[in-house]
Amino acid sequence: MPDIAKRKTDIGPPHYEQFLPPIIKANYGKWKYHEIPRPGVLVHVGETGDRLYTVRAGSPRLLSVQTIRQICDLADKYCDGYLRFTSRHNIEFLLTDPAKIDLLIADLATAGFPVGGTGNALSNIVHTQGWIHCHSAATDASGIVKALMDELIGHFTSMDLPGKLRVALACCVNMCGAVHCSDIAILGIHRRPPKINHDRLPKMCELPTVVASCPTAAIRPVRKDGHETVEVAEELCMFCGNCYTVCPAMPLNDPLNDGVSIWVGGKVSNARSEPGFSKLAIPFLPNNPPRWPEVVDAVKKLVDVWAANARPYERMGEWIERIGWPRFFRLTGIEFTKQHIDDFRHAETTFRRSVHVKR
Amino acid sequence: MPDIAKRKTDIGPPHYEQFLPPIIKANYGKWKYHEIPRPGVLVHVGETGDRLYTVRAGSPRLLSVQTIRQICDLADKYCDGYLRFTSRHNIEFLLTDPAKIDLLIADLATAGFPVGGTGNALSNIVHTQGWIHCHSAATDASGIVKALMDELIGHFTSMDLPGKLRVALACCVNMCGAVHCSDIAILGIHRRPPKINHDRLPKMCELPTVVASCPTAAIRPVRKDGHETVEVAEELCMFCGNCYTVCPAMPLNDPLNDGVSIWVGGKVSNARSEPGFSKLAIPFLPNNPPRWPEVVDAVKKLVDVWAANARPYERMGEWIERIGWPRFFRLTGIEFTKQHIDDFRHAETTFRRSVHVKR
Amino acid sequence: MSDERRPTPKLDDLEKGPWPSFVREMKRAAEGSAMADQLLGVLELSYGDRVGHWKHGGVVGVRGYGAGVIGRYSDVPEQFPEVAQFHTMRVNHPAGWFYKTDALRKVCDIWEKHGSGLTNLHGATGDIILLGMKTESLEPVFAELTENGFDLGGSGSVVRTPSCCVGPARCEWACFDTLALTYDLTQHYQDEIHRPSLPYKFKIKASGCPNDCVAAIARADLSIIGTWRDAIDVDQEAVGTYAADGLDVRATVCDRCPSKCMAWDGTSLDIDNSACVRCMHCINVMPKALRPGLERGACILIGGKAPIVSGAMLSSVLVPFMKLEPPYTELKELIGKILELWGDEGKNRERVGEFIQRVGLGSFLEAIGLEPMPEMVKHPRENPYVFYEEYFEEEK
Amino acid sequence: MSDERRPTPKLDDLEKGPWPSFVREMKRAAEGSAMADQLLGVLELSYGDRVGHWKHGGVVGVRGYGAGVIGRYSDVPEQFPEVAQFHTMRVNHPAGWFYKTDALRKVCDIWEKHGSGLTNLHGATGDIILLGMKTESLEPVFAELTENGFDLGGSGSVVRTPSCCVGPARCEWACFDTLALTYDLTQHYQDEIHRPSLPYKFKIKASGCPNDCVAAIARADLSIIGTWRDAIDVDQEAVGTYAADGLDVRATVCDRCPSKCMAWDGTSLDIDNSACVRCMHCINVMPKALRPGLERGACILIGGKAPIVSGAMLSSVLVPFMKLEPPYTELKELIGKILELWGDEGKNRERVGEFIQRVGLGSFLEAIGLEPMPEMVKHPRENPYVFYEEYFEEEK
Ligand code: SRM
Ligand code: SRM
Ligand code: SRM
Ligand code: SRM
Ligand code: SF4
Ligand code: SF4
Ligand code: SF4
Ligand code: SF4
Ligand code: SF4
Ligand code: SF4
Ligand code: SF4
Ligand code: SF4
Repeated sequence: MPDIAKRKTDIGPPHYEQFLPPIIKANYGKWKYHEIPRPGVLVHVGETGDRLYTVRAGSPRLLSVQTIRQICDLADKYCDGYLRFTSRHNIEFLLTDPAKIDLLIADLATAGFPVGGTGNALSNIVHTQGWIHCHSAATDASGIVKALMDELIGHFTSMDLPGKLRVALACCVNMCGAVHCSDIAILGIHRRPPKINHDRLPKMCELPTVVASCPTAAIRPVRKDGHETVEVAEELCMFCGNCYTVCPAMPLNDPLNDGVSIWVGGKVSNARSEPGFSKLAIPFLPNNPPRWPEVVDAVKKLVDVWAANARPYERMGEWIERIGWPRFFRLTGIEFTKQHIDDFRHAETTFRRSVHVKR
Repeated sequence: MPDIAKRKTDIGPPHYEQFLPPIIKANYGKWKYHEIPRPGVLVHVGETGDRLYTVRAGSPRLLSVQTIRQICDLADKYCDGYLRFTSRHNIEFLLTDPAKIDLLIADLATAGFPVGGTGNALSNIVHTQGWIHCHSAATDASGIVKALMDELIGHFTSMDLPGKLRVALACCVNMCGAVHCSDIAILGIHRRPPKINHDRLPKMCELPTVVASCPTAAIRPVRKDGHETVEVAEELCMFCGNCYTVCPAMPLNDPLNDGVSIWVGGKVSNARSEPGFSKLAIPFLPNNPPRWPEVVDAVKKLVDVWAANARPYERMGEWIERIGWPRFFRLTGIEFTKQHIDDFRHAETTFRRSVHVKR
Repeated sequence: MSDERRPTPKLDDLEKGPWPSFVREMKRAAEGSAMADQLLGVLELSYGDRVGHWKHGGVVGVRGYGAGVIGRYSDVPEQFPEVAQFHTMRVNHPAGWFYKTDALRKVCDIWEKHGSGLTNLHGATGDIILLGMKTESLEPVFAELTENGFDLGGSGSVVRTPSCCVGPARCEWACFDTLALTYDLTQHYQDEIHRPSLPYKFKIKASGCPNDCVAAIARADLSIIGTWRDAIDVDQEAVGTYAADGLDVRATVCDRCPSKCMAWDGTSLDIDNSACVRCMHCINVMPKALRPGLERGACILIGGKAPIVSGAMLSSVLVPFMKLEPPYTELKELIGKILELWGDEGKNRERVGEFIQRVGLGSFLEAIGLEPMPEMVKHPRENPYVFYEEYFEEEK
Repeated sequence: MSDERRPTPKLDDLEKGPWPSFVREMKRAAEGSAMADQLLGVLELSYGDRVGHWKHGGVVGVRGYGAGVIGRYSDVPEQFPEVAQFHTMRVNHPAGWFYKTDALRKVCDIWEKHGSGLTNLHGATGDIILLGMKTESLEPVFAELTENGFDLGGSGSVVRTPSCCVGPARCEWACFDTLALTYDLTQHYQDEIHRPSLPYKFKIKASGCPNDCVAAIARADLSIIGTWRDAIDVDQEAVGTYAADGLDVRATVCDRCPSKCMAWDGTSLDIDNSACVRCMHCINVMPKALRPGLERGACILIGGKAPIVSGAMLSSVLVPFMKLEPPYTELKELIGKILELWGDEGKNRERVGEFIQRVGLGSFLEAIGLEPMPEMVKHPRENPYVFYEEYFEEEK
């Protein structure tokens, strides 16, 4: 197969070094400290005294080639063509001349890119594909993020929050992204057991794999209309979608029952408290495109209550831990329901096994 | 059945009120505060100014009627016949005349009863039946307790410890008593799967119950020599003894493999930290009657290291939590092994899921 | 009573030393009881071969009761015929373990006459344990006990003998009357204590405050632990006295407060009671200066148990705060609903804590008619696997 | 490219407002791409009927690779034929997500020519996502990408595209060279990234310090998180400056230290480094005054993952401290042993964290030849169910 032989394979990604600006090469591993002179701008000072200025711009993550070229134009104009993206999908322009910062920020504003996300602020909302590309999605991703950031942008462009605020969205419980460890997580959920297509199932799916895929053993093999298929004991289904992942003939998507849940108090960093998962705040809100007002209101309320009550550097979860969950529910006005009480594998480890109760 | 009709049944215990001394009746629910004038002696002061003196004496718990009468004699002599026992099986003499305290303590000394167990001290070792009465026992109870208290009695008769020290012993994993929540727990364990008596089993035990009893599904029904019996997949057995509890034909007792494990850092009170389970310190020490020197040495070492390092009111577990488990193992010289790592149901919740590591 | 006692060199060693010796107790009892004497022999044998010599108990008991007796047989009956049968009887103790000597002496007399003369004061559940008797003695002992005002406690799949801390009888911190409640419940559940009708054992323990001096949270299926709802009562002057007497109030009290809600500026102790978790620590250290608040009651917790078989559990909060006054209607109704539900739906040998784990706390609450409250959990669920019992159907 | 664009009133609403609009991006792309145009239609449809319109992906890919492409088909192909096939390609990003504009422009050119013109910069794993292409375009795009120095990332049951924080390139706290390590591992595992040979996905992420700016502990099976072993480097004068500038060092730094191992007396900051858990908080608050120690390396953790299917996990400590210098032999040997063991014994769709849970961490350690250490657990076991593989037999 001469064709294949000619192909380049397994070359891996470009070496990062070729993309580092000279100031970084010179100070690589020898940075001394940093400051945040203003929201969205970092200055890193090297041991030599060199100063690298970073301007961070918010991005919708979904970028057209046209816009990428526009960003490249700005990087060429201000940064000798060097730029990077962050782990939360923001765009970072790397400058050596502080005089250019204002000009760059003005050009970014014209192009529609806000500058911010640094320090004790809200950064970009990490999110997933949603209805734009994924077959599993119980909600859209980009739409909610846009609607929410339009409302919360003031916390992105300023540093007026007690601590970092990490919001993330995943469109199904597969939770692509660190959604499960976010200050506020927005999670698409299904609430109806898979609808089985008994015609296609036997052709498309391996029965034993399908049966084994269910963590609650809700799926049982049955014979129906002369061929082998499966049925779901609906009262055992908790809508995880694992069956659908292994078998396309068992979709969970359902306009009437799909929607959004809100989770709070997770974090990733080891700063102060240990990393931890987000916990359920609101079990269900409806899918209401294009602006999901219920979701936006709920998140805004959470941010407001936290911002008004937390101490400096106190992340959402640290604040709740300090005041106690009963007070969190009172302050936010969220109802505590049966759904909030864990009933999965390690449920008993979440029960309050002491009389240490904060009121 | 005239006989049964005549019998008194369901009368319940005697009403406690008839056993309360007058000073208690007068101050019931109206105590103001207490002090510990000396080890083993409490004084409770009522709102009226009344003073009740309690002298607490250590007991082996296993008492002959002869000794109980001897104790009654002392209570008659000093306490108008009123006495009580504590939740840790100590004897409490209730006095109103402080002048009698010394005399009582002298009489107790003559009778062989040490006075102490109050405040930040070691109290009596809560324990179980052992080889004296139980069929499940992997070790004796009274013997180890006697050997240990002979060595540790100085911490009973004084208040020289940082906090309360609660030691408990259970002779098998049924853990009769609050063994699982003790500062130091001494626990008899089996280490050999049940030896099945295939002749008696089919006659004595219900097969489905036996099979169902095993939490690790190690027990399977089989046919052997013409009758239905069970077999044990030995690599799955973790020696819990549940099968033996439901089926006498599956004993676990075994002189070569039974012995003692040591657990630390549990507590029951809500004071400061929440109640919590004891954690494995030493997986196995041999049964070495009559004085179990390996067990006594191990416990003494634990007490010594804690006493030397803890802060005031810091219970064993609180101290370990502060210094971290790595340092606990270093300070005590105990080896950390595979056995220390949980592998039961909630094992994963015990893994260190952060980089917060104390060295 | 045997004239020539067989040698017990190993046990004899345990007569030495300062702590009171159980061997001495056995030998004392042996003076009047052949059973106790042979028990010495059995134990010496165990100390030699390092294994117990008791067989699984058979079903023995007193007529009309299904509980209160633990059957026990020797596996070396030929060698020790006197203890071939060696059952224990569990006698329900008076609440708080208070006695007058005449009552105790009565028990001794009965027991000397019919049994080994050995007892445990008390068993881990709280009973007076009469240790070692023959089957034939069960009825006579029971008759004489009841004649003298004592009755049996629980064993097997029953409500077990409730027990409690000394409480208001001798403790300034009792937030409810532990003795009165325990006596009341014990009488109320006589039938359930004596006649097995439950999936497994059900233990009730009551402690007057969060110090939990009967270890209720660790050892009872239903744990009743006193607490209060208002502010800690502070006598500032008395705090000053502690400080003057050398107590480092900041280090020993404030810094050890779990919610860090106290501040001591050298003259006044400030407590943020809204953050206080009512752990008792500050009160424990300064009993003359601090006291629990005045609005007192108890926290009701459920599900504590030892490890068999799916792991140990501490009880967890069921009712964060309940006033406890006679006739304790609210509590009894709650217990009634729990026993009914678990009694009907619990599996054999499934403790109520394991039952809750199996059906889910949320569903359990629904079934007994309690509202879910955030106080019941450390935190809301972390996993997204939420059950919904109903869903919307498209219109056809 | 369609002359008359179908109306998208719902989406149009999302062009308004201050945050940059993804709808604007779609419309921009639609100017040059019929696929992007029809994607607008599909999404408007979803916004109307509140359900997605994508089917389960089939197996599509580039020759010789089993990974890097996510197949995607529309369930309304008649209505939107241009996106009937709409696969994404995952292109491995350069470590740290640094670019020069010429390289980025190249990717744009290729993508404009063959695909929808829409991308994600970046995907949640870190790849450059080329969003939406037909099957026929896979090979040409791949060929042009490799021609320009880019290669595919992972998908399916492979080692996934490793990613890392900006590290020493622009951060004063990096305890090892995150970029060098990530590049090295990515090259080392090219075969494992492109050709599925594992039970399930295996993700590697590297953060230079405990702040964990790539969320490695939450999102990677193997999480490499920088830390140090010696004392925090304190510039007392600089601490003083922070205090003088108004920072409440006691309240904001000392009181928030998780191990309460700091004291500030107004002139000097005292750190008990033996109690410090290296959380970074104090360093974060006073970057000009404090720095990580000099003996630097990383903590290696294992098992992080999202909830599917037995619940989410954070990675847990496997090696408390490892020096990380090229050629990273110790780390590669460790990863090699893990992949071999889990590769052989892991079940289909069982992440390595779930595998460890199934076989037990102790047994896992034994199998890969690591000594058990107390650093690996929060605390030793609480339940008494200890396995012993061997026992003594009586002599016959
Ligand atoms: C650029 C970026 C790394 C990258 O390789 O892309 C980065 C860069 C820095 N991080 Fe970060 N962090 C970045 C994602 C993260 C993440 C991951 C995430 O958000 O998904 C975390 C963990 C978040 C969490 O815990 O949930 C993270 C937790 C931190 C923390 C700890 C904050 C805390 O109190 O918990 C610090 C310390 C601080 O800011 O005080 C920190 C500090 C920093 C510093 C100050 C480090 C330095 O000295 O240069 C950098 C500027 C931070 C700022 O924005 O103020 N960085 N940082 C990422 C920017 C994302 C963005 O666009 O907003
Ligand atoms: C008599 C007794 C209650 C009874 O009804 O029998 C009792 C009585 C008192 N307890 Fe207790 N406790 C008694 C068992 C317990 C138990 C249960 C146990 O040990 O099994 C606990 C829980 C232990 C644990 O956490 O593992 C217990 C945890 C406390 C505490 C909390 C100590 C801590 O720092 O964790 C206090 C407060 C203190 O002493 O500072 C306390 C305080 C007290 C006070 C001071 C209460 C008072 O104001 O009268 C009493 C004298 C204590 C002393 O000995 O110094 N009592 N106390 C029990 C005596 C047992 C014995 O013979 O030693
Ligand atoms: C006598 C006593 C120990 C003692 O020396 O004090 C005792 C002795 C026995 N216990 Fe117990 N338990 C005793 C208090 C406890 C306690 C403590 C308590 O009640 O506060 C516990 C832990 C709390 C709990 O209930 O979980 C306890 C947890 C067990 C268990 C494990 C139950 C579980 O769910 O984990 C068993 C096993 C069983 O039920 O099959 C058990 C079973 C037994 C049996 C009946 C043995 C058996 O497997 O059938 C023992 C009979 C010994 C004998 O020969 O006399 N015993 N048992 C205690 C009862 C005396 C009394 O009535 O006052
Ligand atoms: C594209 C991306 C989301 C995004 O918008 O950025 C993505 C998209 C999908 N993920 Fe993911 N995952 C993506 C990062 C993640 C992450 C985050 C990460 O890698 O840091 C996670 C959580 C971490 C983890 O791996 O546990 C993640 C956890 C999952 C899971 C749950 C796995 C689990 O063990 O719990 C699934 C389900 C599965 O594997 O069957 C999944 C499956 C999927 C599939 C392939 C859908 C499926 O069931 O087959 C999605 C394809 C969407 C599409 O149509 O393109 N994806 N997925 C991310 C990959 C882009 C990239 O390569 O850079
Ligand atoms: S979170 Fe679910 S729906 Fe969203 S991209 Fe991932 S797998 Fe698809
Ligand atoms: S969605 Fe999950 S729980 Fe429901 S049937 Fe499918 S695999 Fe089982
Ligand atoms: S702990 Fe075990 S051996 Fe000891 S008395 Fe209880 S059941 Fe019997
Ligand atoms: S001892 Fe426990 S684990 Fe072993 S066979 Fe018996 S029931 Fe099963
Ligand atoms: S539990 Fe509380 S009320 Fe009861 S004796 Fe102990 S300290 Fe007193
Ligand atoms: S009772 Fe406990 S939590 Fe409340 S103020 Fe006192 S020490 Fe703090
Ligand atoms: S993880 Fe640490 S080293 Fe890496 S960018 Fe964040 S703060 Fe810097
Ligand atoms: S790094 Fe964290 S634990 Fe260590 S001294 Fe600073 S704040 Fe405390």
